[in-house]
Amino acid sequence: MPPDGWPEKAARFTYIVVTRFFSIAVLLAAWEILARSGTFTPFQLPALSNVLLRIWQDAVTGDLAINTALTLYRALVSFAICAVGGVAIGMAMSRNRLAHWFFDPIISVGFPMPKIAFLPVIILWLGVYDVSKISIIVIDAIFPVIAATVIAIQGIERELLWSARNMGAREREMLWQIVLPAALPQIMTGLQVALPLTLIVAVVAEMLMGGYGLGGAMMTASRFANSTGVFAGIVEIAVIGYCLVKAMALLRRRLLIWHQEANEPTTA
Amino acid sequence: MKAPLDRSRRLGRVHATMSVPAQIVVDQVSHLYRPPRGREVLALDQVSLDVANREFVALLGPSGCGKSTLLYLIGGFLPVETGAILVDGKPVAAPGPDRGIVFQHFALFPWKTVRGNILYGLERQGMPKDEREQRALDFIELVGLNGFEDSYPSQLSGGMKQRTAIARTLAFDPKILLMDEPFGALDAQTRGLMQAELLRIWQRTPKTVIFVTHDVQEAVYLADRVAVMSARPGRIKTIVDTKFDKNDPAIFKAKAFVEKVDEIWNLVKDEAIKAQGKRT
Amino acid sequence: MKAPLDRSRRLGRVHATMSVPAQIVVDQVSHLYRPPRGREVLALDQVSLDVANREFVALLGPSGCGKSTLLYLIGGFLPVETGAILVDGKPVAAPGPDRGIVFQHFALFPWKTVRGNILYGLERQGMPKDEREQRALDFIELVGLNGFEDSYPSQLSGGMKQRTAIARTLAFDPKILLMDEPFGALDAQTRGLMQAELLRIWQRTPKTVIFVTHDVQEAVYLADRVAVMSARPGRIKTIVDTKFDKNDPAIFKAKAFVEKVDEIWNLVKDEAIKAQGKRT
Amino acid sequence: NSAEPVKIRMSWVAPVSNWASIVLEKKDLAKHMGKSYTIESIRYQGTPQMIAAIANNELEVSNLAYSSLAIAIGNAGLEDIRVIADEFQDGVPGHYSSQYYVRKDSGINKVEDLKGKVVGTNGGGSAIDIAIRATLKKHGLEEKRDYTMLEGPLPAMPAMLLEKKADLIPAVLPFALNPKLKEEGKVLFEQRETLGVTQMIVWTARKSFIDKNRAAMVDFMEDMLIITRWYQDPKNHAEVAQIASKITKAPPERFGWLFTKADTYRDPNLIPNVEALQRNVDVTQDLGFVKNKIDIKKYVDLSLAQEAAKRLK
Amino acid sequence: MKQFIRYLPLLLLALGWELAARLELVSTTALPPLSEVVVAWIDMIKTGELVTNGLASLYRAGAGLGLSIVIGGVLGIAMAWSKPVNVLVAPLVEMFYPLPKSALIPVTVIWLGFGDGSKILLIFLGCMLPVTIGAFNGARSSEQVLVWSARSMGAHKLRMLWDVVVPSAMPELLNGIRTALALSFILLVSSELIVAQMGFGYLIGYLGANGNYDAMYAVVLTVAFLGFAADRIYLLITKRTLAWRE
Ligand SMILES: Nc1ncnc2c1ncn2[C@@H]1O[C@H](COP(=O)(O)OP(=O)(O)OP(=O)(O)O)[C@@H](O)[C@H]1O
Ligand SMILES: Nc1ncnc2c1ncn2[C@@H]1O[C@H](COP(=O)(O)OP(=O)(O)OP(=O)(O)O)[C@@H](O)[C@H]1O
Ligand SMILES: [Mg+2]
Ligand SMILES: [Mg+2]
Repeated sequence: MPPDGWPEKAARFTYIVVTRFFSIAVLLAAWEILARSGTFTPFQLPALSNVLLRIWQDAVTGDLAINTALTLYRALVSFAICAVGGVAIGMAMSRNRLAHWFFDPIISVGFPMPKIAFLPVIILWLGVYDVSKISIIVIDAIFPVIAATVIAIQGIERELLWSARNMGAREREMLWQIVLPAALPQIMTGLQVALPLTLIVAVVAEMLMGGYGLGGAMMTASRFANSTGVFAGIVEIAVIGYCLVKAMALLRRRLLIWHQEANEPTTA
Repeated sequence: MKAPLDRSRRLGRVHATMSVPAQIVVDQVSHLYRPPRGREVLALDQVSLDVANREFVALLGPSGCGKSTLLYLIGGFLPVETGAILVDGKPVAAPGPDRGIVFQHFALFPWKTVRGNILYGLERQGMPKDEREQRALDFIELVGLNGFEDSYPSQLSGGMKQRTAIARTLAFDPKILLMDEPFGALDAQTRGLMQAELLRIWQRTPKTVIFVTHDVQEAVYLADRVAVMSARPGRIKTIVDTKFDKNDPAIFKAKAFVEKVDEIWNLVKDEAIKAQGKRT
Repeated sequence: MKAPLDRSRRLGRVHATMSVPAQIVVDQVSHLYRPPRGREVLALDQVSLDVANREFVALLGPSGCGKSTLLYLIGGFLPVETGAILVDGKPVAAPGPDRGIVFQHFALFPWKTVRGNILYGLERQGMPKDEREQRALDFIELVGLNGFEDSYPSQLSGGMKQRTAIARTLAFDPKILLMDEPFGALDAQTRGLMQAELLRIWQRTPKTVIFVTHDVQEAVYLADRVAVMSARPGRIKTIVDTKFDKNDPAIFKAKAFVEKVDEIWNLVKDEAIKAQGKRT
Repeated sequence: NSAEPVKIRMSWVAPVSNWASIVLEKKDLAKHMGKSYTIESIRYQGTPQMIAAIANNELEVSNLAYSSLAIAIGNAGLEDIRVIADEFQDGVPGHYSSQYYVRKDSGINKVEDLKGKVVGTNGGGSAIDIAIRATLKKHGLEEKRDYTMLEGPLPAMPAMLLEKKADLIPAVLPFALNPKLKEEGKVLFEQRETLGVTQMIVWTARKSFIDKNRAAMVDFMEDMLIITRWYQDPKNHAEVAQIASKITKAPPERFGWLFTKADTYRDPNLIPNVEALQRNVDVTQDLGFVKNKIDIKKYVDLSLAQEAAKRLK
Repeated sequence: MKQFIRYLPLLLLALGWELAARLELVSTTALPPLSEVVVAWIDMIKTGELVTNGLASLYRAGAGLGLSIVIGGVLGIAMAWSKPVNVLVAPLVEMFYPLPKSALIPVTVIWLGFGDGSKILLIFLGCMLPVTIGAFNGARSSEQVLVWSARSMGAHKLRMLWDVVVPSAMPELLNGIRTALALSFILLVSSELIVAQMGFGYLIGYLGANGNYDAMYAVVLTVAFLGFAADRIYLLITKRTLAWRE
C-alpha cells in the first residue's frame, strides 16, 4: 500500500461528505423544485433560495448572530443544569431511599405534565427574561436525564460495585469512579435526548414569551405571515440542532471508547 | 431461637482448641438466594470454617455447591443472614480492602485500561503517585502483560483478563486473599508460573488465603488445608491437612503428595456422583 | 502478491496427501486486531491447519496466543482478511448452524432462562415444539441442571453457566463443534462426566471437533491430534498424533499416554517460557 | 343543485366573544343549517395559524382582526380574501372601548410618563398591540427606544400589572372586570381616544369559495343574523348568560355585561364599519407591519350580509 | 398504607400548591388554590366533557406514540446495524430531531391539513427522538458474542436483530419509550392548543384564553394524572420485561 497522498485523502473526504449529505441534498432539491413549480404560493412554501437569501441578510445585519447566540445560550445553560441536576437526582434516587421516595412519584407526575399550562405562573414568578425561560427549559428537559440515570444505575453489574468496594472505595468515591462510568452509556443516551429537547423548548419558550432569540424571530415572522422568515428559522434551528446532535455523538464516542459500541458491529 | 447460644458455644471451642485465634471464623452460615422471579436456592447450609492467620486454605467442591457464595459472604458483599462470620474477631459488615478478592468472572472495570484497573485499588489506598505507578508496572510485569498496559479489557483474551484481575488484587496487598478459581482460564504453564508467584508473595508478605479451585493437585500443592464441600446445599464435608514443602520441585511425584491428591479426588468424586445421583 | 499462487499450491497438496479431503482447511491465515484506540495486535500469523471429517483436534497454547481468534475465524464471526478458510470446500463467509460454538465466556442470552437458551438453537432449526421441548429437557439432564430449567443466567454459578452453554450447542447437533475451553469452569468430576458425554455424542453422531483446552491430559485423552500453538503472534508450532482407545478406563496410567502428555507438556512449556522471555 | 350541504369551517380564538364559539349553541334557530350548509367551529390559537389555514383551504370563514387582515392581504398575498361581516367594534359611542391600565401608585399620569417603562402586550401585531403602539407613537414613544414590550397572555395581564411585572397593560373584556384591577389600578387611556372606532374583528371568506357557494353562503348569513340577533336581544339575556357560563365554566353572574352596552359594539346586521376598517389598516401599515397601502374597499363584499338581511325584513 | 406513604410526596406537593395560592404567594388569578381546581374538575366530570374530549385526545396520543415506537425503534436499530440506512437516514433524523415540532406546522399543514393527521404527525415526530436514540445506542451496545451466538445457531440476520439486538437494546429502548410516553402527553396538548375542535389541549387552550384557570388546571391535572397512570403501568411492564437483570 502506498502511503496516503492528499488526492486519496481528498477523495475520501469528498466521498464521506457526499454520502453523508446525500439525503439532505435530495430533500433540499425537492423543496426548491416543489416551491418553484407553482403548486404552492410563496406564502405556503417559499423557495429555498429565497430562504437562504433571507438568512444571508440576517447574517449581514447581525440579527442572526444575536438571535443564535441568545437561543444557544439559553439552551446550553439549561442543558448544563439538566445534565448536572438530572444525573445528581438520578444518582441520589438510586442510592438513597429517601430521595427515591420523594422523587419517584413526582417524576411520574411531572414528566408527562403539559408544563406549558403553567406559563402564566412562571411569568408572574420569574418574569419573561432568561430566568423564566431557562426554568421552563429545565423542567421540560431534565426528566429524560433522571430517568436514564436511574435505569442505568439499576443495570450495573453487581460484581463491578463489589470490586470497587473491595478495593476500599468509599460511598462517595464509588459514585464518581464506578457508578458514573458504568452507567455512562445510558446516561449519555439520556443527555442525547435532553440536548435537542433544550433547544426545542428554548425556541418554543421564546415563541411564547417573545423577545430576541431564534424563537422570537420566528414568532414575529409568523405573526406577519412572513413565511420566508419562518422557514429561515426552521433552517437555522435545523443546522444548529444538527451540529449539537453531532457534537454530542462525538463526545459520546470519545467517552465510550472502551464500550462495545465503539466497534463497528461485525457479522451484521 | 437457639442459634445465638449455639454460636457462642462454638466460638468458645475455637479459641480453646487453637493456639492462635482464627482470623476468619465462619460459623453455621446458611445462605438462601431469593431471586425476584424463579425458585429459591439454598446455596449454603450451616457452613462452619475457621481459617487461622496466614493460613492458606483451598476450597474444593462440585459446580454450584456454593463456593463463590461463601467467598462473597466473607468478602462482605452479601449480607450474612443466618449464622455469623467474624474476621479478626469482628463480624463482617461491609467489604473492605483488608480482604482482597479475585472474582470468578474477573469484574474488571471495562472503562479502565489494564493499568487503570490495577492502579485503582492503589489510589484508594492513598499510595503516592510515583510509587503506585511503579507498583502497577511491577504487577503487570509479574502477570506477563507488558505491552498491554493500555489495552481495555474488551481487547484482551480470557486468560489475559484473568491475569489482570489477579494483578489488580495482589497489587494492593490485602491481608486476606479470597480467590475464586483465579487460574481457571490459564494454560498449564502460565498457571504454574502464577502459582509460584502466588506462593512467593504469600511467603514474603504473609497473608491468609482462601482459594477456590477445581484442580485437586493445585489445591494440595498450594494449600495448608483443603476444605471439600458437598453438593448443593453446600456444606463443608471434610477438611484435609495438606502441608507439604512447596519448594521441593519433585513434590508432584512424591508418594505422600499423590496419595493426598487421590484421597481428596475421591472425596470430591463422591460428592459429584451424589450431585449427579440426586438429579436422576 | 504471491498469496493466491501459494494457496492453490497448498490446497493441492492437502488433497494429494490426505485420503479424505479435509473438512476444515485453514490456509495461511493471519489476523490483525485494530481496536478503535490503542495498539494493533497481530493475533494470528500465517496459521495453517487442516481438520478431516469427523476428526477431533485439540488446540493448546499459551494464554493470549490466538486460540479464540482462530475459532472465531472458522466460525465466520470475524472476516478472514489474509489467507483463506474453507469449510466443506467453500470459503467461510458467515456463521451458520453447521458450525456450533461454545464460547469461552459462555455468551448465554441473559434474558432467557436455561431452557430458553437451549431451546433457541432448536427453534432456529425449525424443530417441532414437542420434540424440541423434549430435547431441551434431555440436554438439561445431561449437564445436570435439572431444577434450574427456569433460572436466568444471572442466577447460576460459573460452572452452571458453562454447562448451559455446552448443552445449548450440543443440543442443536452441529456437524462441526468449535469449543473454547468448554470445561474450564467445571470441577474435576463434572469435567470427567462431561468429557465422557462429549465422547459418547461424538462417537454416536460423528462430528468434527476443534477443542481449545489448557489441560494437556484432557487434550491427549479426547483428541485425535493435538495442535500446539506458539506464543503471540500465534502460529501452529507442532501437531501431534494422539489416537488412543478412549474406552480403556486405565488409559490415564498407560505409559504411551503419559509419555504423550509429557511430550506435549514440554512443547507448551517452551512456548510459555518463550512468551515469558519475550517480555523481559 | 347539489344534495350535499356545503361544509363551512369557522374559526374562533376566545370563547363567547367570538361568534363561532357560540352560534352552534342555538343551532335550533337556524333554518338552513344541515340542509344547504353545515358548520364546524374550530378553535385556533391565533391568527398566524388561521392565515395558513385559509391559504390551504382549511378554513372557510375566519374571524380576523383588522391587523391580521392587513397581514393576510399584504404579506401572505391572499388577494381573494373578502370581508363579509362584522364581529365586533371597539369604541363605538355608548359602548365599551378597551382600557389601558397603570397602577395607581405608579406615578404614571400621562402617556409620556411611560418612557423607560415595561408595557404588556398579548403579542406583536395583534389588534391590541397595534392600538398600544399607535397610541404611544402618537405621544412620541417608540418601542425599544423608549419602552420595552413584554408579552403575556391576556388573562394574566391584570396579575402582571399588580405584581409589577408590567407598568401598562391592556384590559379587555372580561378581564377588565377584575375587581382588584379596579381597586389598585387606574385607566391611563381608552382605545377610542387615539383610534376612534376600531373595526376590531371581521369575518372573511375567499372569493372563490363565495362565488362557488353563493346560495349556501346567503343561507348561512341569514341563519347567522337570526342567531346573533337572538343573542343580543335583551330578553334572552338570562339564557345567554347560562350558555356563556356553560362554555367558560364561569358562573353566569359574571356575564351581566355580555351583549349589553357595557360590551363592545356588535352590528345587528353584521355590517362592518368599512371606513373605520380602512383607518385601522392604515395604522397597521403606518407602524410598518405591512409594506404597502391597502385599499380595503377592494376586499369587502357585503352583498351576502345585505341579501340575508333583506330576506329577514 | 404502604401506597399512601409511597405517594405522600404528591400530597406534600398538593399541599404546597394550596398554601402558595392561599397565602397569595402567586396571584390567584394565575394559580387558583388546588381545592378550587378540584371543584372545577368534579363539575367537568359531571358534564362528561372531560371524557369526550379525553377520548379524542387519547386516540391522537396513542396513534402518534404507537407510530413513534414502531417506526422509531425500527429506524434506530436499522441505523445501528446497517451502514446504508445509517448514511441515508441518519442525517435526516439528526436534522429533524432538534426542530421544534410546532415550527413544522406550516409544512405539515400543506400535506395533512389541520385535522387529526397533522396532530398525530406532530406527536409522532416529537416522540420518535427518544425512541430512536435509545434504540440506536442500545442496539450498538449489544454484546458481540451474543450476536455471534445467535448467528451460529442458525439465526439469519433479521432474526438475529430481533432475537439478540432488540433484547440487548431493551433497557435503553424502554427508557426511550418512557420518555416518549411522557412527551406524547405534552405534545398532545401543545398540538391541540394550536388548532382543535376537541381534546384536552382544546380545553386548556380556550379555558386559558378565557382566564378560567381553575377549570384549565383541572384539565391539566387530568392529563397529568393519565400520564402518571400510564407511567406507572409502564414501569410495571418494564420491571417484568427486565426481570432477567437480577
Ligand atoms: N444471584 C443468584 N440468584 C439465585 N441463585 C443463585 C445466585 N447466585 C448463585 N445462585 C445459586 O447458588 C448456588 C451456588 O452458587 P455459587 O456460585 O456459589 O456456586 P459455586 O460453588 O461457585 O459453583 P461454580 O464452581 O460452578 O462456580 C447455585 O446453585 C446457584 O444456582
Ligand atoms: N477485540 C480485540 N481487540 C484487540 N485485540 C484483541 C481483541 N481480542 C483479542 N485481542 C488480542 O489478540 C490476542 C489473541 O487473543 P485470543 O483471545 O485469541 O487469545 P487466546 O489464545 O484465546 O487466549 P486465552 O487462552 O487467554 O483465552 C491477544 O493478545 C489479545 O490481546
Ligand atoms: Mg463459583
Ligand atoms: Mg481464548
